[in-house]
Amino acid sequence: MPAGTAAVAGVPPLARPAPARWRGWLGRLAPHLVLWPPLLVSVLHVVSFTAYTTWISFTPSTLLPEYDWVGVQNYVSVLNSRNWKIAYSNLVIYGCGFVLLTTALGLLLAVLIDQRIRAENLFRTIFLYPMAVSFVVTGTVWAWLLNPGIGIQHLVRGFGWAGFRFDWLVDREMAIYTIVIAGAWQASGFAMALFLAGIRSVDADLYRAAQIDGAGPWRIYRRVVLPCIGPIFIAVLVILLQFAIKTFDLVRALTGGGPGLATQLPTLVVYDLMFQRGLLGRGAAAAVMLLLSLLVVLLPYFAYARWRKRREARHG
Amino acid sequence: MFTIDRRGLMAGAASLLAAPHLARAQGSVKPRLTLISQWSAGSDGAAITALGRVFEQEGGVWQHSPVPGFTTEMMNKLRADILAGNPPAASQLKGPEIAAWSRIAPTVDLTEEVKAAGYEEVVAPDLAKLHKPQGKWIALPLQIYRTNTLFVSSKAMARVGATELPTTWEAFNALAGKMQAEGITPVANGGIRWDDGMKFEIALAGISPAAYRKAIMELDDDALRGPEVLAAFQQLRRFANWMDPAVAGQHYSVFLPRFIKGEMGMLMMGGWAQGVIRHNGFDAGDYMIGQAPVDNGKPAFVLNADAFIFWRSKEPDLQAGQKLFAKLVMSKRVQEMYSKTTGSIPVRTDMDLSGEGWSEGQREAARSLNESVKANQAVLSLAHNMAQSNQLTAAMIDVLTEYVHNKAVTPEQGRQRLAEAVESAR
Amino acid sequence: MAEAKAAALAPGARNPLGRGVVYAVLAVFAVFYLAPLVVVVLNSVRTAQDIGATSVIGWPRELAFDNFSRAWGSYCIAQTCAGIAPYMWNSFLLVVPATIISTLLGALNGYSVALWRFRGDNWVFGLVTLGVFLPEQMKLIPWVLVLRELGLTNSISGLVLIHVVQGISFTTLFCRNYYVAIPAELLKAARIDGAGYFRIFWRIVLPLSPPILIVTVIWQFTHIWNEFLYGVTFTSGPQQPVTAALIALSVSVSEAPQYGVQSAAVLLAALPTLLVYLFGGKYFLRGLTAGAVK
Amino acid sequence: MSALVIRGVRKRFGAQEVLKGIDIAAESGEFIVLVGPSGCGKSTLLNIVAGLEQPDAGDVEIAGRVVTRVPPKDRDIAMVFQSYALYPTMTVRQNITFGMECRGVPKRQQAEALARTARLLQIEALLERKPAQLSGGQRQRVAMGRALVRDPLLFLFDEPLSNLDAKLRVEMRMEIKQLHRRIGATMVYVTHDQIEAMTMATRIAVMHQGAVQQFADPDTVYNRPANLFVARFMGAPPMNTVAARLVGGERPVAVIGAGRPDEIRLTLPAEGGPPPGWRNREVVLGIRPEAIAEAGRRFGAEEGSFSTLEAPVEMTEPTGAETIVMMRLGGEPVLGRVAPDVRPVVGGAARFAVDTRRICLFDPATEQLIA
Repeated sequence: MPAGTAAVAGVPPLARPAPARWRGWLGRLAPHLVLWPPLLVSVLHVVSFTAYTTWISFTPSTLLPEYDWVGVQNYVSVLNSRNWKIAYSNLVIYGCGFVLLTTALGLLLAVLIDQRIRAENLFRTIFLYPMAVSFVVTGTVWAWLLNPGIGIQHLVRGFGWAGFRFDWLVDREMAIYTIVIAGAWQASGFAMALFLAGIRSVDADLYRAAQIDGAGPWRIYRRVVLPCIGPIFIAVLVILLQFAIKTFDLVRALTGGGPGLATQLPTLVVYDLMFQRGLLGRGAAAAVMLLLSLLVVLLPYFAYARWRKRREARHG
Repeated sequence: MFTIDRRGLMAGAASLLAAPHLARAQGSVKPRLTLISQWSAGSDGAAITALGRVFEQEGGVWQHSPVPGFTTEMMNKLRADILAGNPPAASQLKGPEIAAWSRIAPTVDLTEEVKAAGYEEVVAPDLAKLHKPQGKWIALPLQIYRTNTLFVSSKAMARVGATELPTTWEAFNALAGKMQAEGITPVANGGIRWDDGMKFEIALAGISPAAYRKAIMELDDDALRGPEVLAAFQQLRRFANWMDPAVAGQHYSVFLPRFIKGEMGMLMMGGWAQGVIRHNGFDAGDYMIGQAPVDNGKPAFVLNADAFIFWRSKEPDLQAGQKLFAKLVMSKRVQEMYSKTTGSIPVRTDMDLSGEGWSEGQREAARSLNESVKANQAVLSLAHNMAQSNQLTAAMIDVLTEYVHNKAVTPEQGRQRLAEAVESAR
Repeated sequence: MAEAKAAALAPGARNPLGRGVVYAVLAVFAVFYLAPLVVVVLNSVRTAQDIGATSVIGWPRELAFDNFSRAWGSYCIAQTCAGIAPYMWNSFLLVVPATIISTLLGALNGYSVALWRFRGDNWVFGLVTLGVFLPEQMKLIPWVLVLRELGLTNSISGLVLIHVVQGISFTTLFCRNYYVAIPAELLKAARIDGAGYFRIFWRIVLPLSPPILIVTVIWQFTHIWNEFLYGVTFTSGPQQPVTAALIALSVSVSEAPQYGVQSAAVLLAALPTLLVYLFGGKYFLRGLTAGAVK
Repeated sequence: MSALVIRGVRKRFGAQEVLKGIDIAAESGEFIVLVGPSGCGKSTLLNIVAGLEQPDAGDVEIAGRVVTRVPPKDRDIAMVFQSYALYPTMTVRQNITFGMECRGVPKRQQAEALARTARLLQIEALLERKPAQLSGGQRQRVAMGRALVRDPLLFLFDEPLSNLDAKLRVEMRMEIKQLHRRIGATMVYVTHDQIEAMTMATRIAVMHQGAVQQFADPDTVYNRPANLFVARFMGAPPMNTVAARLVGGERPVAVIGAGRPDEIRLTLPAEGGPPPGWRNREVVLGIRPEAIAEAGRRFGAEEGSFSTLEAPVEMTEPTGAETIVMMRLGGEPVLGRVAPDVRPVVGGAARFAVDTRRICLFDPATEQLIA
């Protein structure tokens, strides 16, 4: 469709361009001088450290880095080791258990706290404080509490319930779940904070509308509020998953990977190979595989984020 | 990244250049020592502090950087310092790791000093070997612990009516059986990796020190698949069955109260446990102490020793400090002072422990060491990283700790897995 | 808005039983969350003999408050008998600059990525974000090499550098997510008013930032304060952070753990972070509500 | 000299071409309104004028200077936004003076300008408040003040009234118009509200799908819309557009619903009629509702310039000032405006007068106005 003819007729010929000024040029450059260094530093740190580790994983490095090439030998021996197999299957169990339990706890606590309770501040602080304390410390205390001989089992039996059993910590099959419990104890406060933030930012009109529709409080949460905070679920899941994958201090303080090898996790294997056994190359191979598993989690998230952005762009 | 090598070379060249000036420099500089260890608190901390004071009395400058935490953290620190081209003058390091680490950075040849002090003659030969990997002394052992020490709760003994420590595994098993019948948990333990590994080494060394030497120290495949190793796995299974199933992942000291009360019978632990028991407010009458059972009737000694490795330095004051420090570490005076503080026994086999300040346990252990050396029954501890490099040790302990906690694994399978772990880790 | 929601969702108004259940459940959870803290607090006033002779979990037979004074000022760690006080000071020297710098740079980065769009900004942001996920064990050796080249080994400044660089990933992530919620028109208005990159940041974006800055400051502060691996590896002796001193107090192979003093030290060392959460918790939540989580 | 010239501006976001070559020129002191449905590209065009976005092709010229590559702050413009974009952390005073502060205007001069503007907009009492403490109308004034205080070459408005309630919107509309008259500055105003466009503009640019459909004064846009889009977009209710066939000899006659029993024949005026080539062809008739009234209305014209017809009434909508009648002409639904006191019976038939002078003819193929 042609543009209005009147407009074309009214447009006068080109005027001369404004002279370029060096001050303007400098003014435009200055932001870049500030903008780029911190960005580049953090990008470089990620890229170069990852690349370096990948490189080391193909070398015969032991106590110190060496720079010969041995191909995929390190990967083969890591993949064949019992430790790694156990650690990896543990990561799946722990990852799922930790994320589910923490999300559920966080959500429950957030909903409870959202009931306009008294002493909200106190409860919130109680649930949040585990984030503030190092696991180097609390892991030891949890090891006592979960130990059947001195902890919860012992105490409950002391109250007279002689048949009470809670000995997961020393049970090879169940020990990994004690890590889940302690992990959830630490991180669920954070999940709670995120959920609570989400719940509180839902439009009040929605509550009114749901109320007029005759929905009770729990139905309002289930059908109206939670669907609204879908993006927060994604954020919580991603943050928790990276917590799960990076879990290290917790296991080291709580079980040290035991009983036996029952609670090994990939980060422990990486650290153990690199620094305990002095096999940098092999440890680097394990680290690279850990990162690859991270990508398995992150790529779907990025794909989702992209899809959401596209969808918003379409509707906006 | 050739800079590491280049720096190493430069440091080496610099020290060569510096050498002619050494004599003159030594006269004028104040000896200085930079040292990394993990001894930061408790009696370990007290002992190293006392050593530092002696060093200062001798005119030295003492710069000790304790790296708290696990041994791994100390190694990380050492690695970081070596990579940075700035290793300490000396650092705590033990066992075969001395040889491994000596390959990545230049060390100091202490052979002259050792010869001058006559140290080699008074050190157990297996131990000496660890500290001179290429035939030259580059590290010095400081103190020794016996890991195959048996503690028995007096109260538990009284309940079963026993008075003597068991000297063979048969007697041990019989006593344990009696305790179990009395409702006592026969074996007190923690359940951490090294604790599990230690039980195996105590069993095997008691069954046959010779087999221990061949299988664990020399990694002889036939010995690893031999009957003694199988017997040790069987004994380890018995231990596991006698432990409190509720115990895992804890430091052994957490259960000392139950041990002293007689709820737990026997504790297999290094000599250092004496200090811990004393510290918790119990006294020597609460337990009996002796060598863990050895079936052939002769003393056997599973040896764990701490040592210092000396890193080459180009600064004359550090070089002077290293010489002074070496002299002190080898001296009777320092070894006595050190062992008295920590509860260990001296490295020197020519020391008199009859004097005041030594405990009966220490005297017994020192005697045992001498006799074990003579009987060729002094062996190096696996669980405490004395027998093999960290990598091999870790691979072997993986098998042992899993075996202790997974009763579905048979002794035959345990032996098989151990041999395989050694094979693949080599 | 709060009013309206409360009206809709306060079951107690009509149903006192429901209200009681809410409090009961919260109380049960509070016990679960507080249990470890209670154990530490109890141990901190028990004597070593008390703990050693009974159990690590239990009521104090007698109150040993001197655990605190010993832990603070006289217990021997690493040859100096000055307690954890000097280490606390080290941690402050480390945490305060690292937190401030990483937060400011993160704000600047977040501002650049979110509001000052440029070609490839999504890629840059993606890579920066990836830094949040890298396990620190993996980065130990590369950091050794970097610090060596910069000549910053064994110094608190080296540690500050590490925490700043690693912290930027996190702070950028949170600030960026907060800043994308700032209306674009506000920035257009500022540009037409003649404000440039810096002035927009200082006069418009930064004054809007307190909620998110509180979130990042709290996060950075607690993470750096509690960090142990780098702290031990990259500093030595008298420069070590308080986590190193805590570890020095804890279990070693041949030592009887000093649980009483250790627990007191743990409480003292955790005090700054606990206080930060206690007083900053409200703002933390507010910051998250204000858009950090989108 | 032209105050603003937009020449051949094109912009594309990804695969979507948002502006397909825009040419507009505004004389000094003009009030140009860019109007169009959402997504037509009008806001993008305004952003390009402001320098907030770069065109892919074409130039922008302000007061004779090509500013296409000049950053916004150096274009000497001011802008009022839909959301007002007041800086939430600054007081009203700071909001208004921020632009001068950025340009380093001396404090005294700033204070004078502030006082003048505040007086003009009657916001002196609000100066120390934060935006959150202001009502919608007050925020709007402050946003205006921020623009006015600088006395720029060009004012840009981006739907500044759409967040106000109806009453306030009418008031502010008047105020802005008076303001324009008083200060005589050149203004470019973006809106999707055609009433705002009609009431305020000296010239209107109607935009649709990234192109200017018509750029003319309000009367022309209203009475002689350049194409069917403009016809249907401007006016409330909009122009009726019905298919018809042109027949007749000397005076053209438009036949609606030809061949039907209720076919309608409208005789068009001779002068200004369609070119002869259009005889016996299909066209689209554009009839403003106000050109259809109760029978007997003369539209202030001579006999013969209007026709009278009878049509079935389907619905009436009394608004108070008038009554909107929905009827059928030759089967096509058509709206008419009758006097408020006229109430045709729904379901029955009534007689209406049509001002045939105001009928526009469009080419059904190109949708462009014929002649």
